[in-house]
Amino acid sequence: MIWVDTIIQGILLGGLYALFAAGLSLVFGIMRLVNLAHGDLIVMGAYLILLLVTLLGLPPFLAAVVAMPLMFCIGWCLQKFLLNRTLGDDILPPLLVTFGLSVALQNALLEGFSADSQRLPTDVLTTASIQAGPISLGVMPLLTFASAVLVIVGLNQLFYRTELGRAFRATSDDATTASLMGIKTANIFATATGIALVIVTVAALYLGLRANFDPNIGPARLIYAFEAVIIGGLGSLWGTLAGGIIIGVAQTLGAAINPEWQILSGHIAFLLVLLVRPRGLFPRAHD
Amino acid sequence: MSYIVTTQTRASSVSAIAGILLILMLIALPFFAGRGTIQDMFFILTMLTLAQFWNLLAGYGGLVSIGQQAFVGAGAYALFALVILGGFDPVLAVALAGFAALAIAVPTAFFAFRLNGAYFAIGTWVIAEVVRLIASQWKSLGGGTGTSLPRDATRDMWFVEMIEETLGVRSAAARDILAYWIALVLALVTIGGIYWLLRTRRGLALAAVRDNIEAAKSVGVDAGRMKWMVFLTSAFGTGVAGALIYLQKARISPDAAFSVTDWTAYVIFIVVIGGIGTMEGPIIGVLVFFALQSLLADFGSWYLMTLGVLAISIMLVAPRGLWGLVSERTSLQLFPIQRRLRGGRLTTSEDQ
Amino acid sequence: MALLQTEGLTAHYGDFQALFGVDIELAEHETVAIIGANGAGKTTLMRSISGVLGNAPSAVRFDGVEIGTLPAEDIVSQGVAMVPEGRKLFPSLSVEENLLIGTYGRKTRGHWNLETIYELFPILSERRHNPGMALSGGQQQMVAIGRALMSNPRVLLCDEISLGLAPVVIKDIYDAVPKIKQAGASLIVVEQDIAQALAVADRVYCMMEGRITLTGTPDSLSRDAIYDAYFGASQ
Amino acid sequence: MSILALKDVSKKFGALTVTNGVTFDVPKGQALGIIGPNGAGKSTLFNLITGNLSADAGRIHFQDRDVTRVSAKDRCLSGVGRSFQIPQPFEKLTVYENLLVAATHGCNLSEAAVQADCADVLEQTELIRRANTPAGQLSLLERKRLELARAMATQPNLLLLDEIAGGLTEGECQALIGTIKDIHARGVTIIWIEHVLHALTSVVERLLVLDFGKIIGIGDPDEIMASKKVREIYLGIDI
Amino acid sequence: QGAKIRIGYVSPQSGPLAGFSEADQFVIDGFLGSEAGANFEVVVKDSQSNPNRAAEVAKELIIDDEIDMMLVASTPETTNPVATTCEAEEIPVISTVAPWQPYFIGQQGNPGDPGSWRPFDFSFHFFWGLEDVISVFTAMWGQLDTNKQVGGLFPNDGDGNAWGDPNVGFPKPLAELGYGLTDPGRYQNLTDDFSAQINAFKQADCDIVTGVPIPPDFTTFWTQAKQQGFTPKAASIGKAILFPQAVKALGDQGHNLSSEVWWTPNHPFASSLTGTSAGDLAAGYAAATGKQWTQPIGFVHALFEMAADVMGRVDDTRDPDEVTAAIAASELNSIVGRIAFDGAGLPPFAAANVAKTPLVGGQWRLKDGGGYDLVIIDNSDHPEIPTGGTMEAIS
Ligand SMILES: Nc1ncnc2c1ncn2[C@@H]1O[C@H](COP(=O)(O)OP(=O)(O)OP(=O)(O)O)[C@@H](O)[C@H]1O
Ligand SMILES: Nc1ncnc2c1ncn2[C@@H]1O[C@H](COP(=O)(O)OP(=O)(O)OP(=O)(O)O)[C@@H](O)[C@H]1O
Ligand SMILES: [Mg+2]
Ligand SMILES: [Mg+2]
Repeated sequence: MIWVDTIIQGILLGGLYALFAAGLSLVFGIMRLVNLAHGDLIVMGAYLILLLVTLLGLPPFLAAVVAMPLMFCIGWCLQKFLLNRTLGDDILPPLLVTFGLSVALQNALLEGFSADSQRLPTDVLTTASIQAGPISLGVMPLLTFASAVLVIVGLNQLFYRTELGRAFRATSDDATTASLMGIKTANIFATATGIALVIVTVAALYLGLRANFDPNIGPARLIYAFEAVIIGGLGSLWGTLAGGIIIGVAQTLGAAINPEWQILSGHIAFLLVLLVRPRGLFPRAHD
Repeated sequence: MSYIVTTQTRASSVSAIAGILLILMLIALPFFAGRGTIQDMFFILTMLTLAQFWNLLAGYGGLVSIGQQAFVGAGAYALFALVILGGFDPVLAVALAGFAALAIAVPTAFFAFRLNGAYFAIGTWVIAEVVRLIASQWKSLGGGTGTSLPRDATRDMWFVEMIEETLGVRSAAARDILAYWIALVLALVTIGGIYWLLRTRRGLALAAVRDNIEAAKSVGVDAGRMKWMVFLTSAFGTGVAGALIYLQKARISPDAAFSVTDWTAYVIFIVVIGGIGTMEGPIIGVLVFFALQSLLADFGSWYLMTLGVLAISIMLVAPRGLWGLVSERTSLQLFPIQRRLRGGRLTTSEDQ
Repeated sequence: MALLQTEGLTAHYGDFQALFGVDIELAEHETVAIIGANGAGKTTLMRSISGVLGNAPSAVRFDGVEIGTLPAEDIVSQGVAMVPEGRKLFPSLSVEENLLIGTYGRKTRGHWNLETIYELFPILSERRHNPGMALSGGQQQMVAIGRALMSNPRVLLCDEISLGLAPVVIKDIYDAVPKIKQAGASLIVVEQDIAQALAVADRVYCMMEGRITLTGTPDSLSRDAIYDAYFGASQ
Repeated sequence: MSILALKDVSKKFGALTVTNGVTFDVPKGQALGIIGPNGAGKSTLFNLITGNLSADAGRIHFQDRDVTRVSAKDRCLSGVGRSFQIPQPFEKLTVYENLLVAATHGCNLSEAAVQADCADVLEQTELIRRANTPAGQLSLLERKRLELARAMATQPNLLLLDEIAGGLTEGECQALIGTIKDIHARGVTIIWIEHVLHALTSVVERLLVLDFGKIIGIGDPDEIMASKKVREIYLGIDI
Repeated sequence: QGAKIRIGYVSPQSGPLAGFSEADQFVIDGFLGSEAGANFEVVVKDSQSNPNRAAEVAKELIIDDEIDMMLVASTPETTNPVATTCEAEEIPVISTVAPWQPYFIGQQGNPGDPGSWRPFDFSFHFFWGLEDVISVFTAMWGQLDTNKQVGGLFPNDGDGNAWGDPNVGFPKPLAELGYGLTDPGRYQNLTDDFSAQINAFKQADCDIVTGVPIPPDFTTFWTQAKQQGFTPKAASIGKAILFPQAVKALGDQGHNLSSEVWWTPNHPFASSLTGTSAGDLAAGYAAATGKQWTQPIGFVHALFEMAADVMGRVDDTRDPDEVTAAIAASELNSIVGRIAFDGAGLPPFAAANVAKTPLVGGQWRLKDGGGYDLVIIDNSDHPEIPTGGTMEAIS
């Protein structure tokens, strides 16, 4: 039974990672932008929610909803005025710029909010659980997983059912030709990053509810998010979810053998998948 | 009608003479400079070495790795293992540490060369994490806690006594001077070696692969071997530099030795700020980085914020780095590698 | 007055100069062909007009307005659409989606919409839900043309629309040209197939090494003159 | 004795079959011309022969050795030289250095040993005055010359030329023909893709016509040119 | 009068450990303003919570600022690189706020081989040790009725490795006192899932949890434990619930968590510098910064008390050997209790370098209006420190 529990907990953990990764996947998939500041943006989102909670007395979920449009604007401007200028064949400029952003953001948060670890106010929901036979499942992890699935379903709808989604795909395929079709690619990219930051807000909400956060906690999560995106395959959102679950399950299984192996087994799972499939599980047919 | 080939330019002859003078001065530095200067120079030289190797990898080899900390850490851990567990002399251990980095680099390359671009970058990062996690299971070197070099080991290091006597300094200062000289040799060998490489036919091949890999293959360049060569060379040099740095720190822990920020992010910062793909870039970059650090480091988070903002602004304003700005304006080259054909039908007036 | 006009147009790829002061003109309802050997700079010219490559403001003038510095997406909105060389369909999009991209973010009024495009190329209507890349080369070319038409342009730039197609298919494609003209558009057609170019155009420019070397109406140009302009004269 | 033999070679890009069961061989020392409409798969065929692309099916033999799975670099070392249709210079290197890469690596010689040869090739291809110019600054014609020069610098037994005559003046064209004939006279086997037919036919002894990745004719140039199918598919017009 | 005495001080003012250093400025200002402090100049450096940086700034202080003595505080990640550097540079150093085992053993070449351990010549440390935590924790647990099954949550870092160490850590003494310890193994910090540990503790039917996780990890663990139905009677945790903000982050779930207590405003000690009592110091801090007091305040203060005391007893403050001898001879009644390097309560190998300060046990109690109070509930080892209640089981 413990093994079943271990795997289920791993899957739920995978949901969290997928949620961390979904925004990254969107940005990486559409513009091949390696955003090293993604983790810090999540932390920034968490602080924003915290601010709304303390200043306006909103419950965290509502605060997250209020934060979303704000985060969208931040993402939009970030892309439009900064990141767009680094896009191109060379991966170094975005790497260095987002690294600079990450360092600057971390320390700005440190100045603004101090190093104290914070958490969003919790209620009974935080520790509530559902009994499924001998296994008890936390409501919060279930909610996290459900949100991850919802986000991915939502993004897929957006991608495959709307005009904007069409423009996303076209721009991602070939930005030059897309501009010949009258698509303002700079704005498309900005919108994509805006949406990514809306997803970041959802991730931030769960980050802040499940445990403490402080200004420096971002980068530690970034690597799992990247792993999920890459083993999922470039641009495949379901792949990102699968990637998150693989890493989550590998971690809990590794931990069940010995906690020393927990994080290591996540990484090793990542390396193994790439060894077998260098372009991830669900790569795009063309590239 | 016979042709000759040269690489010298007038600027380069001047800079060669200036370079020799500078090197002589650097060698003699401990005779007249204080310990503070020696310390600063040690920092500059080791960071410069790391930067030159990363530049070789990314700037000349097109391999953008963000996992160089794996080799710094491997070298450093090898040093501690050899000294503490193997009883080696630290100076010898520093030299051997490069092989530990090589031992890690071979499987890393085998894996990472299957990946491209961003995948390669993230892949190397994850591998470095794996190496870190494995190092933190190495119980006899303190596991996640880390460990310190025993004082006896560094006190009785080769050459230290000699330096103490000749220069009449305390043992701690003598160790600094020894480390400085090793760092100087390492940096000079690195710069000289890379410069030499770039001037051989392998250097040409490297440039060809970077410019156009398909065409390079079609004229018989072994692109795969170039990649291996560059990757392994940088790993070796990075490992030695890592060992040297930690000989000076005398204390190691996995988080410190495998820090992606300290050993890769800052190194990337140095190279890119200075100008990637040039020999001069890392030199400028490391000086800028050092200046920033000495001016601002006491301001804590404001220093780091400045560093971040600076990285962003330079990338946007001068994507080819500070040296790029200089050489665009002046077409100055301190390390000329271009071969120029002269003589025959190329009289001086015609050649441009 | 010319509808579209370039004046002293130059273009560079890094250090390499691909165009050296190109002057061409296109009148309303006219079809102009541009011919020239491989690498003469035809595609570069098209890319410069359509805004993919930047220019001096006055280098390109459309309907009296200087559009040389406008980005590609604004030039489309002005009414200059391009069928790029090599078709460049979006692989992630179906045929219909590829067509719809042509109207992204704009409500254009005019003759061309999904229906009329399917009328023009009936075969596309059958394959509308297929991925664009699953089509044959000729069909892909039809999608590329349709996609550009969806924005109801006043000027349509066609870069080697016969490239790599069998003669029969080429005929199908070129059959559409008169219908496109009829709907009110002016065309610039880049062609390597000289016969085809001469057949369809009101006027011909011949390019060599980034310069216009010859211009005239198809009748006025002798084969020899074209030959010389095309490959350089021996004299 | 044939220097190159292809048997049932095929290549697909996604759903598109670009090379479709191509079989032919080239006797040592022959000059073979390849013609065909744009997109027929001529350049792709070259990429398959040089190893820049790997074949999906079929076998390729070079000098009696199966090279189907051999890398581009090893094929070059064993004597396959090529030019690219779209010039692919090493842009940051000078013209002379471009040749130096090819000569030192393609023949596995030291720089000193090839210096004179490279200068020779530069003189032959009229590039000598541009020797110290970065290749990225060359004009199109110079780039095409560089393609030829670089291929020659590897001292190939089999030289593959992809559309190097396009856009030349008549005088230049004659000079080029002369150069190629010289190379051929030295015993180098040549395969030449060219749209400028008169240049092609003045050099080659055999002509191959490709359409939709298939060989639709191979043989004596005059016979091929006379065949109705070829006229219909390829020539279309009669300049 | 000559130049002032130069003291170097390294602490993590930015980065994840910055919480430890919040009172630094307040304490240093107080020190410099005091009568004894007037002779001193304090050069403060930030380790950025980074061991590499800590070693670097230590070198700078020694070489560029030419300090006479080094002070360093807060976690082995800060104290060890600085002490190692000072030892190599032969500069006297006093450190605190790290249990002495990770400090002492962590700086030995081979931590696994006690035979190879050597005392230091220039490094001194005052704090308590694991034996004190164990004694305090077991005394607290003894106040409850439990099945004596303990689950251990030890990360793979300086503290965790020491706590879980079979020689010097929890396992041996717990076994001697009849406790069963379930230790699943060393996990990495910033782990996102503790199901493995929770399952192991559930299987072993643990009534008690102990360990030294970092705050976010403990929150994750504790929340998951509740979700997965694991409810121990006692949870005695080091480090993670040191600061009131960290407990507050647990929402209502922090009630009755217990911890070792090194210093509170109720400790019956006073500053040797100014005579200020512990309570007044804390109140002064609260008044000056508007923040709740934290335990490191007393210890950082005591560091500077040591500096004043030691330097008051030497003739040539620039002579490292003389300063070192003076430190070794210290006997100071400071705001954290008596500090003397007399080896009391220590094994012989550490006797020369370590002085122990008192440790008691406390529990966080939810206040009516929200927020938590730290109540001392066990003082069996140091009866001079008053208790404010008795151990309560977690409901
Ligand atoms: N992206 C690019 N970078 C560098 N050079 C380029 C680029 N695109 C084209 N060129 C060069 O510019 C010149 C003109 O190219 P262009 O594509 O305009 O010719 P074209 O007349 O359209 O030829 P084709 O008939 O082959 O399509 C050529 O020498 C080509 O190599
Ligand atoms: N890397 C590739 N990926 C996908 N399709 C390709 C690729 N290379 C070539 N093609 C396609 O294969 C077909 C044949 O191309 P190829 O370049 O071999 O033609 P060609 O006969 O050389 O034409 P040209 O006379 O224009 O040079 C074309 O339709 C082209 O679009
Ligand atoms: Mg073209
Ligand atoms: Mg071709």
